Amino acid sequence: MEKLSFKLDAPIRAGGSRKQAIVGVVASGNLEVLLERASPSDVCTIDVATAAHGFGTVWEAVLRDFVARRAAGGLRISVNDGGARPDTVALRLAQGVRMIEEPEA
Amino acid sequence: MNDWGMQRTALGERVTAGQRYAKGKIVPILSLPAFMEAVIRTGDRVCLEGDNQKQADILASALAELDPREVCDLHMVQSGVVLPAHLDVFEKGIARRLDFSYSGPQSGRIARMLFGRKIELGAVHTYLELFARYFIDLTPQVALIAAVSADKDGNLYTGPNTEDTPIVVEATSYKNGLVVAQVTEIVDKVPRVDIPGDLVHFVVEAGKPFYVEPLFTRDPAAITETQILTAMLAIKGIYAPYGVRRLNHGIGFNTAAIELLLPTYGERLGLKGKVCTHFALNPHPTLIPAIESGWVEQVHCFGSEVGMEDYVAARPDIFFTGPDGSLRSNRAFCQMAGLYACDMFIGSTLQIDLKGHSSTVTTNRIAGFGGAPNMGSDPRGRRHPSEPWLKAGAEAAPDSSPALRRGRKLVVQIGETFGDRNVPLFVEHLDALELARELELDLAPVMVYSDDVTHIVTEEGIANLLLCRNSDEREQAIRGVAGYTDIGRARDLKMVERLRERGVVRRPEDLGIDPLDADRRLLAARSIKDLMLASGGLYRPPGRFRNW
Amino acid sequence: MTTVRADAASLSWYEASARQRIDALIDRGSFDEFIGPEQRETSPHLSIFDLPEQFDDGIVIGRGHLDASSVLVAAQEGRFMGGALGEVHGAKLTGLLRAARKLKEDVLILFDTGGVRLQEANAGELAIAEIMRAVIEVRRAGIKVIGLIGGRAGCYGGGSLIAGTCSNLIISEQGRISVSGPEVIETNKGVEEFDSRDRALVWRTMGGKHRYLIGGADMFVDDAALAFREAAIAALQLDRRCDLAVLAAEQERLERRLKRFGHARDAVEVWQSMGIEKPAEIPGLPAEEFLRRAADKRENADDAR
Amino acid sequence: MTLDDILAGLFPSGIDIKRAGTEVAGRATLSDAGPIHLLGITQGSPVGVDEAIALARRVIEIIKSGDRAPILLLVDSASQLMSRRDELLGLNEYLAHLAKVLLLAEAEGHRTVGLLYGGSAAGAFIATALAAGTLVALPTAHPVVMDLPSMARVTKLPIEVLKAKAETTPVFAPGLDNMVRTGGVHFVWSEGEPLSAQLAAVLARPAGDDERDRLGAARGGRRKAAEIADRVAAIAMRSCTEPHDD
Repeated sequence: MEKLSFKLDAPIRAGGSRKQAIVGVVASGNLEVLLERASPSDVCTIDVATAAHGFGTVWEAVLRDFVARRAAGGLRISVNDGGARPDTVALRLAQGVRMIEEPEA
Repeated sequence: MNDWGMQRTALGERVTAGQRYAKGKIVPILSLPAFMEAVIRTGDRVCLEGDNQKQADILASALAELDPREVCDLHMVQSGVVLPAHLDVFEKGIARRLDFSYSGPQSGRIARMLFGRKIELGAVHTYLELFARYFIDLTPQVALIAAVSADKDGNLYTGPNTEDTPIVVEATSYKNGLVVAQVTEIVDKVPRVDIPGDLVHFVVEAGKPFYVEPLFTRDPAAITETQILTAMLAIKGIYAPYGVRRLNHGIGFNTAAIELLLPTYGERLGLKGKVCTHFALNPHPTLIPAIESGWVEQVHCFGSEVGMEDYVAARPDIFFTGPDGSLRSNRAFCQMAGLYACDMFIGSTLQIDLKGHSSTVTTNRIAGFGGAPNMGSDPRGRRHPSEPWLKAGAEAAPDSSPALRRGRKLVVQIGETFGDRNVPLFVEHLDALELARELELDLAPVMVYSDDVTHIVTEEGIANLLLCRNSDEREQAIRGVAGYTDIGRARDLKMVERLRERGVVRRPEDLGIDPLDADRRLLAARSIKDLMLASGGLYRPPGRFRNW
Repeated sequence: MTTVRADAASLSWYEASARQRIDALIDRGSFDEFIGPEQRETSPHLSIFDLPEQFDDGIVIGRGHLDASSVLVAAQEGRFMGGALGEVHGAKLTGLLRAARKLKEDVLILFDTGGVRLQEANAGELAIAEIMRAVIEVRRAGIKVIGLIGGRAGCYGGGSLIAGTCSNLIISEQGRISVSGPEVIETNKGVEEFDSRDRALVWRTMGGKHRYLIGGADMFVDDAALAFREAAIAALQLDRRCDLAVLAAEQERLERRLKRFGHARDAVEVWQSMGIEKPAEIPGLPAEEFLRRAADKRENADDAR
Repeated sequence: MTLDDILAGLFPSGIDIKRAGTEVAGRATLSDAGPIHLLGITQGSPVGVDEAIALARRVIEIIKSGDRAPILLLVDSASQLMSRRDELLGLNEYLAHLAKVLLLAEAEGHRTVGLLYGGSAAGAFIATALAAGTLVALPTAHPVVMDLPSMARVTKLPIEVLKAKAETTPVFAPGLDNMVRTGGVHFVWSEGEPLSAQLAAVLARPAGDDERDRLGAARGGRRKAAEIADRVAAIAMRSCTEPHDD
């Protein structure tokens, strides 16, 4: 497993009030994304444990775009990755942000 | 005095030789080896029927069992190199030269044998080209074909999988070639005469059906959210604005997703009747929901598809069927239809370079072309107008005189930026170039040339290459939809943004599509079982696709 | 009482994740997860094999309301390591069952498992033994343990033995119950014994319809979350014991099955000897028509499980 | 030790036992008190539907007798029978049924003691030895949940690598020591001591709750299971606002 950590400026603050959200499963070509609230609200930290070695620069590119486009400020994101492709990673991250913004039941 | 009937005489000798092992036209299967040795001569040009679907498998095995001391130096001219026996004939020294079109499952072995100089390669063709050459300079002296049944006079019923048989027989039999058919059974009266007995010299009763590969079955259960997103982009960003009604689809999961989105997403966009009404297409199981919900008016087929026979027979308003009720497919005619009568081809590929050339060749594999290059090319001989064709032509050359402007066929490559095992779709150089160098081929095996492709669709968006005015724009438009591949990450951000403003690159959000809406629940069928149920039980998928 | 409907329209049980299944099964918003993913109670053993972990170790447990009654729920995630049981995964279910016994709350187990997780095989095997014992103890305390089977991974290996201890089983056509998987039989006994690539054979031997017909499952539902929900609500209304009378009845039931069908080579023969009309058509039938043909013909396991 | 040696050592005063194929069933008298029921699966044979139902029938008869005498379950089996027929007939129900009747016997007052003296594996192990209230083993026992060649095939790791990993943890590799350390086997008997006395000692312990996860924790082979199970139970109790009275 390769572990990667990122602390990125995230200009858009995550909305909603849920404490956490989780999407996806760890399987071949898939990943799970756990999102939790953390401060400060203009930073997003992301910890990745991935089965695919040597894709650090791709992860960074995907994550930078993600924090620039989506409301990820104030989130601590933890990823367990089963070797997902970048498009799947981007999709799960976006799904995670949508879920944590959903109104609480 | 010239003898103008030497070929006819030679045919007569073959027939006489063959009759020693036959009762009338019927060759008992036990006599097949001796029969084959009697009718096939060293140096013959032989067409062994077989494409990406049906196979004259019994005759292929019999050919591979010939003694190379008796028969050798054959020149094989055949659509498909698919069965192990197809290459065994070269391995054993029975055949020497090969002209073909498609290799599929033998693509690795054929490459190794070419490297090892076990095969003298004529050329890799498209189906239509090879068929064309059957009538000019590659006319077979012997054709070994496959049918469902025959009567004692040699009339053949080829059933739903007629495919290449008529054109092979036409080219061989009318030019003094010998035609031998394997059939499942001999019957008193065939259900319909697909090939007249006059053209068939011998028939072998195989006792079992010829092999057919279910090549066009895509399990909806395997369609991913990303593929659904690409399908949404294609429907909303290409089908809708061009009003594409006459088209051909490739066999990938992206196009299967499109077929399954028509009755749901397409319906919501109000596109029913406005797009996808006429197809040159095999009977894809994933097309069932669209047919059942009234989207599709007519489909002509290259071949059939395993398990779709009863469904097709029950929908004669949609498909071409014979008086016996079953499908009539014809590869040559359908290729012609795809080339000249369709306004769009959309399919997947394995590699796209910065110019937009695409190829399904990977190192050490020669998969051949099949029909894709004919589908995926702009026919310069086309003269009839249609809305999509004219619109595409106008986009490509807005300043030219409308009355003198050629239209353009829409040739769309669709795929995810990364394929299986994280292999990028976009590359600096096609593997096909390396292969051509190693095999000393004159041409790199390119599936769709850069000047034919009009659009590239990935989950990142649509690149409309018709709107690019120079090679820089073209390259950046391609990079612009190449996502996180090395090619994509090296894009010129500013230039891509400018292209986006001009609509050359369109992102999902530019089309009002939220990637988060790409949900499997949009699929009109999510499993093979759903397809079976949608067909009212008429679709009978092969066992390996079932989960019930 | 008004029924609180879950948001389950058109959700395929087979395709859904463990969390989606719970969301669709339980009254909306009522689920309270125990040891959720934020606790990061992952398997301590997968790293030995350099394999990725999942924060919930492939099982979601907690409490929710089903049609306004409080129930304990466990859902296996069939896509993570095939839903296989390891130490943490198993212990979460064991703990839930032990709590159920004390609290007298009914339990729903959403099976989706290939059995023991081989990277922690001993721990997984023992977890299964512990879970089975806990199920029986729960049932003897008068509490129901209802199994729901219809996931991608099926219900195989030790998971199928746990299912065999449940008071009631709800299954869809996609659900499969079997101790040895098709590949395992083929690998050990040869393709002549079992061709694992013949998926029609797999389903007709192990699938939901066959299990329902022979009494290996009690309720047959469509592959839809709402159908599972309605069946689970109905199952909660039933009275199920686990005493000598019930197990003696099960003994009789299973002996009778051997007598009636022990010589059958294929499921279709079994269905034929049950008197099912046109048995070869069974796999292709939609649920409603299947249930019609099964009625009065299938083996019933009520009060004998 | 052969089965005969074991039986002689356990019951010096003799036994009444029937053998049918690979199954044994019978009765004996304990050295210090009352009768004990014997049954077992022997000769390293697989357990299919036929074997499981026969054993279960015997257990039900014992429970019906109402004598509350202990049951000694002798186990030397293979895995479950891997066959199309057995799965067609619902092998899972037969194995689960066998486990259930054993658990029922314990609950109805029969002490159940499993004696693993040979092999056992996978589903057969769960349905027999692991369904006993107490599981003891002789040093010759060799339980296997998953054999290393199969593991190597699935994990695509060489057997040598798996063996090396097995040195660091008892959690996956076959063998008695690993099963003891993970808590599956309560006691390993000594072949040097009289077996009858060792059996008497086991029977003298009161029946109780499932303690295998605690044993696994105490022996260091399964450190998390008991703690997790306890935590789940505690959370469930704490968060239970409206327990049913039922």
